[in-house]
Amino acid sequence: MLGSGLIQGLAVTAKNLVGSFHDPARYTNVEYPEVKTKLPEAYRNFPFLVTESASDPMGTLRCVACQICEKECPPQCIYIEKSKDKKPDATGKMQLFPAVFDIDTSVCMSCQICVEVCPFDAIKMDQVFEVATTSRFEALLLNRNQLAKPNTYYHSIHPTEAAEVDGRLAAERKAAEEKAKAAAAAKAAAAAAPKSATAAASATPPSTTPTPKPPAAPSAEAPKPPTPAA
Amino acid sequence: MTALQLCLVFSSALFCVGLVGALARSNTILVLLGIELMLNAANINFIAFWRFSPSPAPATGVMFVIFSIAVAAAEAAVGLALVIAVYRHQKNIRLQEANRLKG
Amino acid sequence: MSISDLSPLGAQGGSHVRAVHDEFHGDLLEVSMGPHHPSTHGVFRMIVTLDGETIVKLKPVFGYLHRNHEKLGENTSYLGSMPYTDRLDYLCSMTNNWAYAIAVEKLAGQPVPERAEYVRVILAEITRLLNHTCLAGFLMQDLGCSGTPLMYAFREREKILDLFESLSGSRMMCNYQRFGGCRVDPSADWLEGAKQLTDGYGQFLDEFEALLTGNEIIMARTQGTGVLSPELAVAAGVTGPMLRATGVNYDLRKTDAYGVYPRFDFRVPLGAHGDVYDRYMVRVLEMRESIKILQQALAGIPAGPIMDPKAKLRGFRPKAGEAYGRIEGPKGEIGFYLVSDGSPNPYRYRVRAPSFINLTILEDMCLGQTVADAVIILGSVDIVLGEVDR
Amino acid sequence: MIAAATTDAFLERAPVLLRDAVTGFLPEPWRTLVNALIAVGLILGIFGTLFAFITLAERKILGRVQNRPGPNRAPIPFINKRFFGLSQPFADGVKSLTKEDIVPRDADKVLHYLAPVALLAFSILTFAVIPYGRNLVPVELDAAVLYFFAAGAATELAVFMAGWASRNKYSLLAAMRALAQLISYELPLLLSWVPVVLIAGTLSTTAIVDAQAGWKFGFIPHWHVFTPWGFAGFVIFMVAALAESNRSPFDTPEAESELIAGHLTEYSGFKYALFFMAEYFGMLALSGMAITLFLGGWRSPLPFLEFIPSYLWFGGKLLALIFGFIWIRATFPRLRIDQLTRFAWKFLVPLALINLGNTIVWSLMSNSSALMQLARWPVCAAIILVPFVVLGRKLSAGVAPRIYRYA
Amino acid sequence: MNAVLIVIALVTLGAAAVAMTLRNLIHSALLLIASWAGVAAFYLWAGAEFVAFAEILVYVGAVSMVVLFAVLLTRRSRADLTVTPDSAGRAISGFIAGGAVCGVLVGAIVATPMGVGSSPTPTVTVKQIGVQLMGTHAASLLIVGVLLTVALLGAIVIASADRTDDSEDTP
Repeated sequence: MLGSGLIQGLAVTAKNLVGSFHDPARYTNVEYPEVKTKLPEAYRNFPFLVTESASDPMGTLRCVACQICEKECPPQCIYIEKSKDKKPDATGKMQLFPAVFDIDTSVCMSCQICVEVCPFDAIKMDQVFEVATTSRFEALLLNRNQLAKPNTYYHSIHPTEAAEVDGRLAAERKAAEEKAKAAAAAKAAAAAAPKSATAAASATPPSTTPTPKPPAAPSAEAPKPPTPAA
Repeated sequence: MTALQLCLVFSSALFCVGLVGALARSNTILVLLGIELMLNAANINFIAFWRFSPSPAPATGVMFVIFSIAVAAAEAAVGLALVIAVYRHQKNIRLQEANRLKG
Repeated sequence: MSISDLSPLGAQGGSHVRAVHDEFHGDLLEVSMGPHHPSTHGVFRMIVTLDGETIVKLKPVFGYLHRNHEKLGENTSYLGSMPYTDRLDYLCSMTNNWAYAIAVEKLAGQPVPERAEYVRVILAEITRLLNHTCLAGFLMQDLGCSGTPLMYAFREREKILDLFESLSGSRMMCNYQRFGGCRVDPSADWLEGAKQLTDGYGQFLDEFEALLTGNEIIMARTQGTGVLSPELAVAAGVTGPMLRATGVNYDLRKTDAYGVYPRFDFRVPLGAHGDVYDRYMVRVLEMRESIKILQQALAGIPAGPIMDPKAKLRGFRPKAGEAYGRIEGPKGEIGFYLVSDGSPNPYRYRVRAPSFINLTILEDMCLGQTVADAVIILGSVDIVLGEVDR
Repeated sequence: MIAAATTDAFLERAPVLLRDAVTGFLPEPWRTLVNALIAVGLILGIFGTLFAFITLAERKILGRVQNRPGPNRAPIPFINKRFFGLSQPFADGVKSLTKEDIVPRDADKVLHYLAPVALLAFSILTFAVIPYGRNLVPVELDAAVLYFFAAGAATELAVFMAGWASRNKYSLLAAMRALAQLISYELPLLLSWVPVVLIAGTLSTTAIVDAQAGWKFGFIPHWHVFTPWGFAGFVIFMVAALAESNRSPFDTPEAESELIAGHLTEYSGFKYALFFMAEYFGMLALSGMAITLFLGGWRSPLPFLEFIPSYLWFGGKLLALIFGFIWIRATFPRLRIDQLTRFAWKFLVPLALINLGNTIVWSLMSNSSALMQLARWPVCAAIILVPFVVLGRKLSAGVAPRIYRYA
Repeated sequence: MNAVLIVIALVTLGAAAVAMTLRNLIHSALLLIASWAGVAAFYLWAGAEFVAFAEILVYVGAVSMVVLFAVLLTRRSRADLTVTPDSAGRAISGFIAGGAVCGVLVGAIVATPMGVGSSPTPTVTVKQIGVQLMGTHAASLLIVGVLLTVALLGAIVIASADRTDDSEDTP
């Protein structure tokens, strides 16, 4: 009969009207500025640079200014200038560091490719999303001082991933020390062959598995500053 | 001037406005509207005479006006349908050009 | 001479139509609908010529959202194009990713682990749910519902987006698939969440259909509106639910049998009339089939690596050659054509965007219908301007 | 009436007593004038406030139907408490007052200005004859129902003026749609209340309410809606009222997804607010008239509930009908204009005419024996139900749910 | 009392006269509606409540709509709404004829001695009208009903498009 479908529809809306007052499955709203949902661990927004210590961020940047991320960034929002001098990195090896590291967050599309390609776990995705500013150009161009955030912060936002990264780094460091010892003992040449990209690639993808895979530390190959691929 | 005379003057003035419109304008719709005005002027007369007649009991004036309004509505409907038909055939509604009987 | 005789090809240019109509009809009213019209799904524009409320000519105008996507693809590395594919059809980034990944994998001869194939199917079918639900909501909004079906659709979409976010880190721009697998291995928790969503979705669809499918107003508005003939649909290269609504049995999941789809038991719903109602119903029925696929896939997902261990992420240089990878996206056949000259960037990068190709027959469907119908016909085509304009 | 008034509770007589207390000392001609002014002010004040809160309620209910909270942000000034966004209407009012009033360069400026004013004026005029409570009718007219619909008929003119004066193609289309729609639905609207006039034997609203006094068996009120013809008339009236007040599913003139905002496209600021207000006033007035004609006016549904003042009953019924309007808006999509006019001419008008005949059968049978008294219920129900089914079949011919095949 | 009448008359006449001289058809139609409303006000003044509401219902509610529809349907572009100026001769002759009729009528009215009907305002209730319509005037009511039906059908037939004839008749 004409109208039965209409009445069925009215029943559905009535059910929802009533349900929105008592059924949390129907009324799923969160009133944002006052209440915030917990961000999932995997959430990403803009990148930041990991530093080992909070007190001396510029001195302990993990970044060695290898410029891979600059090259791989699809919208090309990263700008890096290498330093003239070197400083020791976490493993005690002398490394370059970025004299200038700028990210234009008005261009960045939060794709995470810089994180994936970084062989040093130096750049990670931040979770800060309330980044509105009043200035269109200066405030959205972040320099390395603004980008640098300590490892503890990284642990606070991506705990699983950070633990995995730390484990891997520790293993690498240990391997490097052993290797250095072995090298010293053997009086071998210091230079190592340019490492392949495969190792970096298989080591880099972050994982959110509940049981983090044991860091597959390649004991034979310590990560070396990769000679940038042509 | 009595109220009745005022009413009648009002009605005849309205009648003449309608008449001038119907005669002087060449747009068919305006001519029709002029005729409607003339009908209204006539209705005013009915009401005025009913209102000021010595024995207004039978409400004949009111009856007349009711029927007159009904007829006017019919006239407007048919008239405007004719206007649309004329427009359909000759693409304008100027009265002077609607001079062919067929089509 | 009737309005239907004014074929789109015969009515080249406004002068012809005007001449015809000066003789036989009243005035023509030319209305520019869009690009900032409320129901042109973004920045689409239709220049509609009306006789009364009947459409005698419709000229689609697009390109307001052109972003040089294909040229960018030629100047970006293979990996770098992946996040750009998210932004083609921004409702279905997972299927866009997959189609692009398939194209590159074909080009490079890259195998994909089984678990990754299962995850891809799961994500593609969830994306289909997401897209079809949203489309139904948008279509009903175009029909004049005061937001109610749209809000129900968005409520469910929110759950799907939460799943996407917890897996890939982003709600819409997932950037999840990689050449040779997926970026992140979904956890057991995540799979459990997907299972819950799948199990609850049938119930939501029942309620959604109770609100809409039997509604006399919707049936009166959509049945017989915007009829597309199977011949024209095939000739114009229309794919996806649009094509199946005309009754043509063409589903790449069956015909190409890519991925692990042959392992799943599902049917392909077909329409008979090719009108707006069929397009809506075919999508609803497809969602029910997707739920079946999801249940099978979630039950049968094997353990194992998510990425091929030999897959290269950086410095990816496939040997010279060409490849066309396509999948059955929610909107139709989404395909990527790649030509490699051995350099890190593709030599040619081309997208077969289903919404763009499905949109080409808009005028044929709209002629003789009213303005109100044009809006819902456009809505039933299911376009996303990010993909149309690229 | 007088006897009832004296035995009534104090609350029942409160409005009249209050008015007399204020104006009682004035000499006669002045007293009437002041009373009239007070009535006008009260109607404007009460319905203005009602309008403000109905817009809020509509958005809130729509929100809840759609599983969202609706507007809940506007704080109450100075104390900065939100109170579920209760002050949203005032925020909206201030906003629309302070917004720039944009008139298109090519618009017909005078008509563009006059349209909202005319619409509001006409829709306020209709409030004059509705009995809001016992002894609470602003103007006692002999032909009150006719007056109501005469004043209401003029509103479509204002919609046309707005659409035409805007010089916008969407507005023009909307104006044409509005004309077609309002002409089509005027007829079933008028025909649907003729049975009431036939049964009550009067065109006066107070007399119609009086005709619905009393209860059958002590609990079924003698409201017209509780008869077969009355129910059919009520439904036809409400459907036509939906169309007359441009509400969903008949909101084709301002169809958002098709015509941007239809005749309101080129209106902004306070003129837009006036339109908005006039449309809600029209809806309120038509609901009030539906209550008067079919739902027993201000009468209480059950005898023991009579202690509640009559004006509260009227208000309660009004809010219930408004809720119905909102509920329907939240559920239904929009009809196309040709389907809408077809629905009016091929379904509502014949049904209303049949209902008129039905009423005649009803009243003829009411004078006969007890058996006939009983028999008239099924007979009259059948007289209206059979055409409903048959006309409904014809109207929805070719429109049915479909079975789909799988490859 | 008379002052109210004069105001009503002036408003009505002014609206009608301006409507008849305007070149914009829509404005003309809307002003005519105002003048019809004036006539309805006169009926109210005269105590014919029912007629006044009927006048508004029929003229403002229905006839005006049909007129506006006709105006919109018979125009070809926006410019067409302003009708071309009529020939001066036609206008002058119209004015002369109208003026003459007006003069004769007003003269006759003023010259005729009218019995000053100081009778109280006659009242006519809806019930009386109904009884009269159904009793004394039942035949006329039926005839008017038939007339309206025929007119409606005729209007539909005339205005409905007969496209087959069009092709041979168009010049």
